[in-house]
Parts: sequence; C-alpha cells; structure tokens
Amino acid sequence: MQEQVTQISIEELASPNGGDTITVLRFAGDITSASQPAILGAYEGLSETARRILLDFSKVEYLNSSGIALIIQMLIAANKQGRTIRSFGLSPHFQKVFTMVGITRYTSIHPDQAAACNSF
Amino acid sequence: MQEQVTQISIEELASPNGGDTITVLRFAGDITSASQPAILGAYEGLSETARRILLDFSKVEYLNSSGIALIIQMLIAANKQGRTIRSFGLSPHFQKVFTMVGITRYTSIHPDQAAACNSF
Amino acid sequence: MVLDQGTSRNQQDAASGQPADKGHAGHTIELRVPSRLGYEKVAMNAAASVAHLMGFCEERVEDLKTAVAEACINAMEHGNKFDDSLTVGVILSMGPSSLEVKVTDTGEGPSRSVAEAPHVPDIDKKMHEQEQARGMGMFLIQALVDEAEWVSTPASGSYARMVIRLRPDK
Amino acid sequence: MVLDQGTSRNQQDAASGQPADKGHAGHTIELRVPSRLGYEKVAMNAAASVAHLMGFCEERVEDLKTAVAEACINAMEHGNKFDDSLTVGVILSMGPSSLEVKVTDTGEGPSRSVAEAPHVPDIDKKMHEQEQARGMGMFLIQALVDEAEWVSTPASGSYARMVIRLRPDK
Ligand SMILES: Nc1ncnc2c1ncn2[C@@H]1O[C@H](COP(=O)(O)OP(=O)(O)O)[C@@H](O)[C@H]1O
Ligand SMILES: Nc1ncnc2c1ncn2[C@@H]1O[C@H](COP(=O)(O)OP(=O)(O)O)[C@@H](O)[C@H]1O
Repeated sequence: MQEQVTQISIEELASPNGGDTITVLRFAGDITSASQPAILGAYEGLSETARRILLDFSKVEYLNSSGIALIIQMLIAANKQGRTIRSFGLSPHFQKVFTMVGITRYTSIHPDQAAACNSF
Repeated sequence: MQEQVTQISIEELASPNGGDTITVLRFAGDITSASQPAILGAYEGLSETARRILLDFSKVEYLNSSGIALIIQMLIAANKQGRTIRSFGLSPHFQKVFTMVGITRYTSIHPDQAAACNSF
Repeated sequence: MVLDQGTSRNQQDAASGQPADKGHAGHTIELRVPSRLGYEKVAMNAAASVAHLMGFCEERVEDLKTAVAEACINAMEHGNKFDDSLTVGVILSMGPSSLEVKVTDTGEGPSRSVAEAPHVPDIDKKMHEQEQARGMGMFLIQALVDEAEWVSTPASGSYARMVIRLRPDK
Repeated sequence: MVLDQGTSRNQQDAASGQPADKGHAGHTIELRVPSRLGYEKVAMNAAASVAHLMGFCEERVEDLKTAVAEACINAMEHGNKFDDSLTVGVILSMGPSSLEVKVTDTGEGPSRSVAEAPHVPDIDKKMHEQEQARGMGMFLIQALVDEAEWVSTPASGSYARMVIRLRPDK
C-alpha cells in the first residue's frame, strides 16, 4: 500500500513565441503537506537554466491550504531566482481560492496550456 | 428544495436499418424506489405503437436494487406487450450487476447508442 | 523529457510535523445517518473515500459502494422501519490489507435462514411474476464483497458485516 | 419529441412504503475520524454528499468542502496534536434552508483573539518571508462559508462551526 500522494511529471516545451523554453510541472493527485518532498524536490531538481515555469493543475484532485503553502514556497524561490511561474488547469473553485489568498499576484492563472504558454 | 430524483427525457429515432422507429428513454440522476412514478409513468405514457425501446443509462449517477426492480417491472410490461428493450450507457460496474441479477437475458447491453440501435 | 516523481506517505512529513505514515491499519471511522432513504448515499460515499485512501482499485470501490448502500437501505427499512429518529451506524475498520464495514440497525436482523442463505434472485420467475421484482439486496451484497454476514445482537439490534480485501495482484 | 418528466421527493414513495419526503430539516449526520491527515477527505466528501442531497449548487459544495477539510486538519493538528487515538467529530445538521457543520476536537481551540479575528494572509509579506507560507486555514473557512465561529467547550474540547445557506436566487 505505497500510496502515491502527489505525482509530478516534468516536460520541456518550445516557446510559441521563440523565447526561452518552458518547463511544465504537471501535478496529479493530491497537493497537501505530504507533497512537500515531491514538489520542492522536483522544483529544486530543475535545470538552472530554466527561466519559464508552468504549473499544470488539471489533474489535481485535492488541494488544501498546506498544499497552497508549498506553491507559495515555490513562488518565493522562483522570485529570488528571477524565474517566471504561470499556472493553468485550476478549477473555478481553486481559481477563486488562489485569488482570495492573493497568489494570483505572483502567478497568473490561465484557462489552458496554450494560453499560459503565450503569456510568457 | 424540490429535488428531482430522476429526470427522464424521451426521444424518437429513425431506425438505422429501416424498421420501426426507436423510442429512447434517457435517464439522468438517481434510479431508486423514489423513481417509481417517473419511470413507470414515462413507460406507460409511451405511444402504443412504440415497439422498440432503448434505455439510456449514461447520465445515471446512482442506481440501487430498488431501481433495478423498476427496470425489471418495465421489462415485464414490455415482454407482455411484445416490445423489445435494449440498453446502453451502463458503467462496467452496473453491467456486472445487471449480469449477476440476470436482467441481461431480457435486455441486451450495448456500449453506445449506435450499437444499441443497430441491434434491433 | 518526462520524468516521474512522487512522494510516498511513508516519508517523514516535514511540513506538518506529523510522523511518517504507518498505514491505515487499526483505524476506525464511524458514521451515523437517520433512517431515511437518500442518506445511504452519504454512507456509500464515505465508504468509497476510505477505500480510495486505502488504495482499492475503482472496480472494488464500486462493488463496496453498492454493497454498503444496499446494507444501509435494508437497515433503514427492515431494521429501523424507516423511523428517522433511529439511526443507522456505519463502522469502517481498516486492517493492514482489508476494509471491514459494519452497518448497524436497531432491529432483529434477517431471520436465521435468510441470514445464512440469502435469496438468489431468479430472473425468469421475476419475469413471469412468480417472484417479486425486488429482493436482490442481500444477494448483491454477498456477491460483491469478499465476506458478508448478518449478525443479530439482541440487546442493541443487528448488523450486516462486509469485508473487502486488497489483492496483491490488483 | 422531447418531454421532461421527473419525480419530486414529495410524492408518496409507493415502492418503498416510506412516507413522502418532508425535506431534510432536523436531520443530523455524525462522523468520527482519527486525527490523522488524509481522513479529512472522508469528512469533506461526507459533507459534500449531504450538501448535494440538500440541493446546494456545485460552487457552494466546493466552498464547503474546502472549509470542512481545513477545519478537520486544524482539529487534528492543533486540537488533537495528531494523536490518532483521539477522534475528530463532524456533525452535519440540516435546517430547512441551511447546513451547519461542527468540527470537534479535544483541545482548547484557538485563542480568543485568533478565534474572533482569524489572521488574514498577506501575500506580499509571505513572498518576502516576513510571514510564514502557511496559516491560511481559518481565513479560508471564514471567507468560504456564510457563518463561521470557533467555540471552546472546556469540559469536552472545542469546535469550529460553519453554516452554508441555500439561496433562493441560486
Ligand atoms: N437489516 C435487516 N433487518 C431485518 N431484516 C432484514 C435486514 N436486511 C434484510 N432483511 C430481510 O431479508 C429480506 C431480503 O432482503 P433483500 O435481499 O435486501 O431484499 P428486499 O430488501 O428487497 O426485500 C428482507 O425482505 C428482510 O425480510
Ligand atoms: N482547532 C483548533 N484548536 C486549537 N487551535 C487552533 C485550531 N484551529 C486553529 N487554531 C490556531 O489558529 C492558528 C491559525 O490557524 P490556520 O489559519 O488554520 O493556520 P495554520 O493551521 O496553518 O497555522 C493555528 O496556528 C492555531 O494556533
């Protein structure tokens, strides 16, 4: 019963407008305090040259405030490193929650991957 | 709070192979003992000329043994009236349950509407 | 480049300070619902949540959902006579590789003969109206779970007990 | 030809013999889960099932799910110190047009000042590490439900109480 709380896959995309490549972190499953090693570990493992990071929440089933705190920790690190983080795939409910908490000031939320890629 | 337990819509389709028209009963929501007036009422309201009846379960969210008993009552009536009933849209779980109970001997189960229509 | 990462619940959960997961074994979740049709869905969904947490596959979760719903309906109808001041209890007990669900009511339970050999529906008899259309609940419960029994507990009532097991091959 | 039919739960339910539905008002559903992260999802889903039964729209159900999950996590962590022999209780009380959820623990509850004015997260402070990244649970609860309060019940523990209301315009 080795339950996988969070699954993360990482994908490299060419930029639609010719700039830096885009590194997509696709989350699946739950994002909770138990996701800390997976999420922060995946972030820390990214190539130093990655400048544009895209978070794909479309497969996330459950997200709580401890999970949001992990996203904030990632945004803090990205901010220090001069990286840009964009997000897509959030349900209307979690778009509202992200807005309430103010995270949307540090990662803009887009309806889908194409729109998010174009926003860099 | 007038909760609608079962929604039923009725649709008339031309037969793909030129025979009698096909009357589709599309169920949505729950099929339970509370569905009796809706389901048996809808069945009794069908035109007397309807010979081929198709049950669409694809929008059913919850089905219990009292609901299955209602389907059996419909099959009994159809049997007496010389009508043929086919079904589609059942989840793998309820395909198994229908088979366990033996209903599949009186209404064949099809993967989708096209296959079900072709089976008449 | 696609690379998969994951965190197992056995890792130290540094963010919350909660000790590493030792599995769900030994944990119990209890639910009480009024004896009123509809609330069996709350019990059914709670059982499904627990089975999901334990890592049961979708197919087994669906089996359990139907079994729990049917047991609750029987407890409400036959056990508690739809008296909605009487509650139906649902006790979900997690073992190392199995989930046991007890559904309790305040009645006497099915008769011994029915409890020992639930009626197997005969679709031909039903179609010829030699048997009532309903009467499939206990059969479905028994057919869908790995273990099912009906126990009368004279002082307090009766319960249906169901077990589903995690299979190493599933 | 498309015609819509439906059965309202106010009709006599002849198949089951259960009297016509008089609504859910006055009914209570109770759940107890161990103080262990993960089980808040069982409580969250039970609350969602009840809210669905009562006819709440998807948006309000989502609001309630987050609020209930956060209250359970706080009860497990701050109230019961993650001692999984202590349970968190969830009491779902249905009114004629509202659902009240109490989440109980065995602790003392948040301090009076925190209970009366939960901390509002400041994202700029968080980004500049002048405030910890976490600490948003009570804020979210209060922002998402129609009524929220934290009550200390010295002999037994404490509870968070949340209410969502059915709106005629929704
Ligand atoms: N919890 C219970 N308490 C008392 N009697 C029960 C209980 N569950 C089942 N029974 C008895 O067993 C019979 C068969 O149950 P079941 O197979 O579920 O079909 P149905 O409920 O449709 O009759 C019931 O009619 C009832 O007499
Ligand atoms: N059920 C509770 N029992 C005791 N203290 C609580 C409870 N819920 C909240 N608190 C207190 O209120 C604080 C703020 O809670 P919250 O906003 O949910 O953020 P967090 O749990 O991340 O600290 C907690 O740190 C804790 O001190």
